Amino acid sequence: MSRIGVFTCWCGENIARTVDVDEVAKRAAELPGVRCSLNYKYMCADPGQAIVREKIVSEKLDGVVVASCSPHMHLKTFRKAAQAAGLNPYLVEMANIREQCSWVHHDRAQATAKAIEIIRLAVEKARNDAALQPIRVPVTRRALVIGGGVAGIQAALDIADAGHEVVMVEREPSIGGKMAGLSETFPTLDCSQCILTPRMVEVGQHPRIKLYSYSEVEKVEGFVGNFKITIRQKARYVDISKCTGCGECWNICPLKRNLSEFDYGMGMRPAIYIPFPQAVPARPVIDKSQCAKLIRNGCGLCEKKCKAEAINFKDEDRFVEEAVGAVVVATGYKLYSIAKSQPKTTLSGYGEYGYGKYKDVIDSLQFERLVSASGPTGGVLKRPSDGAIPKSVVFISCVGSRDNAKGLPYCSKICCMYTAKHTMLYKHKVHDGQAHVFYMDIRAGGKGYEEFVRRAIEQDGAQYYRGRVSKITQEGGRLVVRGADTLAGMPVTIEADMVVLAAAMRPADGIEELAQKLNIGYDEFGFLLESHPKLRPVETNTAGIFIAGACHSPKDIPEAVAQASAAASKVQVMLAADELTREPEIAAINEQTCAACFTCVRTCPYHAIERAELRTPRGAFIKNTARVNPGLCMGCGTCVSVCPSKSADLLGFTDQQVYAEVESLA
Amino acid sequence: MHMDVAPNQVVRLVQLGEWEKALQSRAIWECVGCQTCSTRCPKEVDCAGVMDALREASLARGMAAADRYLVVAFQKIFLENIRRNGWLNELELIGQFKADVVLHTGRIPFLFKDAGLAPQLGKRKKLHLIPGKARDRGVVDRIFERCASERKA
Amino acid sequence: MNIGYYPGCALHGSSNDYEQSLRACLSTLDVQLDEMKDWICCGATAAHSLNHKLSLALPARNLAVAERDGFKQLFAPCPLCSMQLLKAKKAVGDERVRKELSEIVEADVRGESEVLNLIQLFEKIGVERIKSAVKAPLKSITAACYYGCLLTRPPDVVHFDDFEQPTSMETLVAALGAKTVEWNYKTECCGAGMTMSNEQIVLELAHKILSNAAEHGANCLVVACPMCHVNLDMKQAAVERRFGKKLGMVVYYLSDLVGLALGLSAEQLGINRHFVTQA
Amino acid sequence: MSEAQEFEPKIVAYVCNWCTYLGADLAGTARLEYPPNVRIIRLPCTGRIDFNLIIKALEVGADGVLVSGCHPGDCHYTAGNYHARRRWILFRELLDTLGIDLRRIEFTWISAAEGRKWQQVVTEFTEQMRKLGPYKELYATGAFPEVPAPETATSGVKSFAGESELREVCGKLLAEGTVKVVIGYGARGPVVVTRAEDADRLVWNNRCFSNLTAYLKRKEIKALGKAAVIVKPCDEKSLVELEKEAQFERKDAHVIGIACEGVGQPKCAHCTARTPRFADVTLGVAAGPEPQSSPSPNRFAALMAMPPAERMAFWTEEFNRCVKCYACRQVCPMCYCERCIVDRNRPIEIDPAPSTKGNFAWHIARAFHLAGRCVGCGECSRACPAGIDLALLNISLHIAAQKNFGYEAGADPKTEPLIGSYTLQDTEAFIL
Repeated sequence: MSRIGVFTCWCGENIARTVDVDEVAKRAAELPGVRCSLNYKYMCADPGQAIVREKIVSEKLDGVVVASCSPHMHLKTFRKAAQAAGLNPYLVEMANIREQCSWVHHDRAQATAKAIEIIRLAVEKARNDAALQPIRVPVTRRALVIGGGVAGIQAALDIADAGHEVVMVEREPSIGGKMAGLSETFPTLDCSQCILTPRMVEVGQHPRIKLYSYSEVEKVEGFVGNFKITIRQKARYVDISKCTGCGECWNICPLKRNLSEFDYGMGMRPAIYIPFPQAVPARPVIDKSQCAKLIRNGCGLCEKKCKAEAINFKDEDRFVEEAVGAVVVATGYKLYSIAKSQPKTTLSGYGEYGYGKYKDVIDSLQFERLVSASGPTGGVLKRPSDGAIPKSVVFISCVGSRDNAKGLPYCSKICCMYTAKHTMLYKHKVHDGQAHVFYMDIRAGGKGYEEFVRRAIEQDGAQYYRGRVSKITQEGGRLVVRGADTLAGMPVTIEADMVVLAAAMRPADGIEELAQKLNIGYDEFGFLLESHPKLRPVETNTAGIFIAGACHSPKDIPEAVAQASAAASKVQVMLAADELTREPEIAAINEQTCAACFTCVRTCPYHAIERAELRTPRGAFIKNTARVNPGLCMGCGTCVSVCPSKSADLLGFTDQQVYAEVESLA
Repeated sequence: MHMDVAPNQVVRLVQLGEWEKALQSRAIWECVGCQTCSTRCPKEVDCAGVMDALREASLARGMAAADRYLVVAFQKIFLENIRRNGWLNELELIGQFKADVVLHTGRIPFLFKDAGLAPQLGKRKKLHLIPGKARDRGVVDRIFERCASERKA
Repeated sequence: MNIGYYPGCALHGSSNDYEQSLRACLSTLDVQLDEMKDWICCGATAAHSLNHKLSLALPARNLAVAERDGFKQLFAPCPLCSMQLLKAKKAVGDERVRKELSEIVEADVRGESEVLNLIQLFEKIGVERIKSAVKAPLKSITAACYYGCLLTRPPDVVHFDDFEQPTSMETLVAALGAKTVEWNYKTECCGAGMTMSNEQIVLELAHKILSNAAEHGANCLVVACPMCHVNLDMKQAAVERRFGKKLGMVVYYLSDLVGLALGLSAEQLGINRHFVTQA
Repeated sequence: MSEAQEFEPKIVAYVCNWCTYLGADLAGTARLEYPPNVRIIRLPCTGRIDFNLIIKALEVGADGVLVSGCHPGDCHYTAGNYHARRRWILFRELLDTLGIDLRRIEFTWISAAEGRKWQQVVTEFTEQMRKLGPYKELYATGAFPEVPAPETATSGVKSFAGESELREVCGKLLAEGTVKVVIGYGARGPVVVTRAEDADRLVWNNRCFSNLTAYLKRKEIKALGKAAVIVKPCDEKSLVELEKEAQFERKDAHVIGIACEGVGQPKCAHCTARTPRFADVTLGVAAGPEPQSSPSPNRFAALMAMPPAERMAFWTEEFNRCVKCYACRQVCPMCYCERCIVDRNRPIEIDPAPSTKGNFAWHIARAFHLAGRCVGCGECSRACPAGIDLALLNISLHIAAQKNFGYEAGADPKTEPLIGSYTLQDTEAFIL
C-alpha cells in the first residue's frame, strides 16, 4: 500500500494539550507511503469521519491510519467509515496516541516524538495490510438439544417458540429427567410433576420439536452452523408410530417384578413398560434383558394383545442423521453411587453407612420416590424393609460431596435445601415422627432458601446436628446411627427406622465420551467446561455448542432453567440468519510449505486445525498438510508461534505486518 | 467419655497453634490408634497420624498428661525393652512396667494386679522364663540411636 | 510350598498358641513356614506412638533382611506387624526415604517382598483347595468373624478387602462348613495395645464386641490377630467380672477353625491352651 | 550532563490485545504517568508472540523487551498464555546459555484491570534499562576464559562383533525384497545399499557415529522404495520423536536396531542407551547392565560458569566463523521442513547473510526449534565445517526440558511433545 492517509485527532484538548498535533501531521506526511496527512479536532465525530471518507475517495487512498484513541474505542467506527467510502475496512489501522501517549505523559516534546513513532509503526502495519473479506458460514437453522430433563425442555421450547426447528435426543424412554421423579420442590413445596408435566406435553406436541426418545448421540461431524449428527435409536421393540399407548401390553405382561429405574429400585415394573404414567412419549419399551420372548422365545403375550400391532420383537438399533446449526448439551446429573465397587477406586467408600447392606438406608432420590404421590407407595412413606411407617429418620448430608478422600471436593449445592425439604415432607406425612439431620455446614444461599431451612428446624422440628456420622449398624430391626455433635462436643447415638443419604451430584454417565464427540472440554469430575466463567457461561470452546443445567455443575431447578434459557437465546442469535458472519482475522496455513508436523493441531485451543491432504485438482495426493477450519478459528495466533516453517500465519497480524512494525522502530 | 478433648477438637487446637493444650491433653493418650478416623475423614486428615505426632512431641517436651502415666510409661518401657532384646521380653516388660508404676505412683496394689493370671499363663505354657533374644541386637541399638539423634537434629 | 515367616514378638511370647495353631494347620495343608533368621520387633504401637522414624526403621530393617535372605513373600500372622511392614514398604516408594532408611538400618531396603496376612495366605493356598481338604465340616459352629482394626486399615497401606464391610474371612469360614453371622463390630477396635496400660478401655470395647457377637447368634468368635485374642479371650473373665454377666464366648484363631475342619484335634492346635474353652 | 543521564533506552513491548493492551489503556484513562520509552506492539494473544520477535526487537536496537499478557486462567483464547509460558520457560534458558542479559527481557502478566501494574512495570523496567545503559554487549566480541576442547574420537578403526550378522540380515532383506534399500554404515561413512550382493559393504565399527535416520526424510531415498535403516539405541530416539510429529510411520521403514557399547564419540561418554527398544529386529547383545549416569557436559558447565557477557563473547567468536552452509540443518534428523524459515523472504525473519546478527538469529532459531525434540546425536557439531560446537545449545534446552518438565526427547513414545502441550503447573517463577 502506498497511498496511505494519516488522520490525527486532537480529541479536543485530550491529545492536543500534550501532543503537538500540527507537528505530528507534518512529520507523518513525510513517512514513506503516506499520501496525505491532516489533523482535526474530533476525528470520531461526524465531520471528522466525513473528512476520512472524503480523502479516501479524493486521494484514492489504499490505507488509513487514524491517530487518536485506543482501537478498542473506535477501530470499528473508522472501519465502518472506510467501508462507507468504498475501502476495505481491514485496511484501517489505529495509532493509539491518547490512552498510551497524551494521557500518560506530560512533557510535550517527548509525547510528540512518541506520537510520531507510534504513527510510524501504524503506517508500517497499514502498508502491509491486506483486504480481508468477512467469513460467511452458512447456517442450518435448526438446533439439537441433548437431554430431555428440565434444562433440555426449557431450551428446546424457547428455541422452538422462537420459530426454529429443534431436534431433541433423550436416552431414557421418556423425557422429564430427574425432576419428573421428584415429589415436591424447594422452597415453595409445589408439586414437581404439576410444574413439569405440562412442559413435557408441550415438547411432545410442539410442531417444531422432533423428539428422539430412547436414543443417543452416536457421532458428531461438522462445525458451527453445519453440524451433522448421527443419532442411535435404540431398539425399543415397540413401533411408536403405531402404538396408541393403550396400556394393554404392560398390563398383560406376566413379568411384573423388575426393579423400576424410575423409582430407583423402590418399586417394580413389568418387562414392557412406560417409566411413569405421564411419560412423553407415552409409549412403552421392552427391556430385552427381562422379556421372556427376547430371552428364550417364550411368552409373547403383549404381541398377541396389541391391537395396533406395534410390538416388533425383531427391532434393532437404527441410525438417523440430522443436520443442525447449533447444539445445546443438557445431559444433567446422576447421584454418586454409594456402593462398594466404583470405576475409580478413590470413589469407593461409605461402607460404614451400610448402604446396600441395610434396606432402610437409601439415597435422596429414592426418598423422593417414597414420598411422591405418584411413587410406588402412593405417597405413604413406608420403609423398604418391612413397609412400616418410620418414626425416626436420620438424614446425612455431604455423602460424597466435599469429600477429598473420595475425590469429590466440590459442594453439590442442592443437598442442604432438599434435605431440609425432606424433613418437612416427612413431618407432614408422619406427624409424630422425628427427623434428624447430620450436616457439615448449611448452605442456603438463594431466594427464600435460608428461611426455608429455618422453617424446617423451627416449625417442623427437625433436629440438626453439626457433625458426621461414623457408623450405622442394625440392632433388632432398627438402625443405630452413631455420630458426632461437634457443637455439643459429644458423640450422639440415634435409633432410626430409616436413613437417607444425600449423595453427591455427579455428571451423568457417558459425559466424557459425549464431550469428546462434541470436542468440548470437561473438568476432572466430568462436568462440562464453559468458555468463560463470567462472560461466556453457557458457551463452550467449540463455536455453536452450548451447555445448560447440571452437566455444567451442580444446580437446582431455577438455575438450570435460567441457564437453559440463556443457552437458548444464544442459539437464537446464531440461527437468526442464514449465514453466520465471522471476523476474518483468523489463521491460515500455507499448505505448500507446511511440513505436516501437526504441532499446530495439538496446540490450537479450539481444535480448529485439522490434518488434511493436499491434492491436485484431479484428486491425486500431493502431501499431508494442516488446514484451518474458518468456522472454528478464533484468531489467537498460537499456531503461528509453534509453526517451525512459519507456514501458519494470522491474517490481520501477519508476520509481514508485525515484522514491519518492529523494523519501523530501528 | 474417656477423652477430655474430642479428636476433632485436638485437630482444631493444632490448627489454632494451641500446642500446649493439645500436648497436655489426655485424649492423645486415650487414642488406641485404630485408624478409623483417618479412614473416614472426608478431608483426608490423618487424625491417627496427628495423634502419633502429638504423642511424640508431648513426650519430647515433657508435657504428657500426668494421669495418663501408665500409658506413657508402658510405651517407653516397651521401646527400651525391644532396644535391649531385639524382641519383646514379656516377663521383663511386665516386671519393669509394674515396678516403674509403683515407684512413680506409690500404688503398691498395682504390683499384684492380674497376678492371678501368671499361674494361668504358666499352666497354658504361655510364659517363657528364659525367652529368646534377637541375634543381632547391636543393629537394633544403632537403629534406635540413629532415630533418636535424628529427632534431636 | 514354603513361605517366608515373620512371627513377631507375640507369637514367640504369650501368643505361642497362635503359632502352634498355624504350624499345625499349615503343615496339614503342606505349607512350611521358613522363619527368617534375623528378624527384630516391628516396634508395634509404642514405636508409632512415640517415634515416627523408628516406627518405619524397625520394619524396614525386617524388610531388608527378608529381601537379603531371598524371601519373595513374607507371612506376618500379626496384623500390626504386617501393617507396620506394609507401611515401611509404602514409605520406601519414595526414593529419598528409601535411601535414608537404608542408611539407618544398615541394609538396602527395596520393599519388594510381598507381605501377607493370615487370610491372604489362606487365599493364596486357595479357598477351593481348603474346602476340598475339609474332613470334619464345622456344622456346630456359628462364628462371628472379627477383623479388628489393622487387617483392613489404613486402607491405603494394607489394601485388603472392603475396609468397612469385609467378607473374606466369612468366605473362608463358610468353606469349612461353618455358619457365620452378620454383626456390627467386625472392624471395631478391641483396645489393642492398651491391655496393660489402660484396662478400662479394653474391657469396655471387648464387652461390646463379645456381646454383639452373642446377640447376633454367634457361638464363637474368629480372629486373625494375637492382640485381639488376648483382649477377647484372656481378658474375657475380667470383662465378665466388670460387667457382671457370663459371656462364655470361645475365641478361635482362624487357623484353629481351618485345622479343626481338616481333622486336627484341639490339642494339636493348642486350643486347649485358650482361657475360654468349650463349656 | 554525563552520557548515562542522557541515555534513554528503547523498549519494545509485545502485549496481548485483551488483557495487557487494555491494562495500558486503563493506565491512560486513569492518567497514570510513566516514562515514554516503551513502544507497544499489539498482538491478539501471548500465544502469538513468537521467540523470533524477541530476537528481532534486540536486532533493531531495543535495549529492553517487555512481553505481557493475561494471567493464567484469564486468556481470552483459554490457553494461549499457557502455551506461551511453556515456550518462554525454555527460551529463557537458551538466551541465558547464549549470554543474553535476561534482565533486559521481562515477562509479565498484566490484566485489563491492572493499569497501575502496567505503570509500575514500565516505570521500573525503564529505570532498570537506564541503569544498565545501552545494550552494547549484544553480539559483542571480547575476552572469555578458555573452554575445554571437545573430546575427540579415538583414531583407528575397530570393528565390532555383529558386523557379519548385520551384513547377512541386510543381504537377506534385500534378496527377499522386504526392503528396496538399506541405509547403513560403510567404510567411509553412510552408504545406501540397494543390491543384496553389496551388503558386504556394510560395516559396524567405532566409526559408525552418524544418525542415519536423517536419511529417511530424503526425497531421493524415498523414491527408491521401502528402506531399512540401521539405528543405534541413541539414534532410535529420533524415530520416536519423528513418529510423534507424523514424519515417520513404522510401516514405512524396516528398523534394524543394533546393540551398542559406544562408538567413541563424546556423546557416548554419558549415553545410557545400550539396546534398541522399538526396532523390528535387534542385532547383537549389549554387555552388562545398562549403565546409569546423567550427562556430564563439562564444556557446557565451563560455559555456564562464565558471566553472561563472557558467554556472549564466546558465542560471538564461535558464530563469526559460521558461513551459513547449513550443514547443521542438513545432517539433523529432526530438521525436515521443506522450506526452512531462513529461506522465507516475506518477511525476512532471519537475516540470511552470514553476518554476526544473522548468524545469531539462525542458530537461536535452529536450537529453539529443537527444544524438546533434539535427541542429542551431536551430528550438528560433528558436521560443522567451522567447528562450532552447536550441540552445546541443544544441551542447554535438553537440560531445561528435563529440569522443568521431566521431559526427555525420544524416551517415551506416549508422552505428549513438549511444544504444543502445557500443564497448569508449569513454572512461572520468572513472570512478574
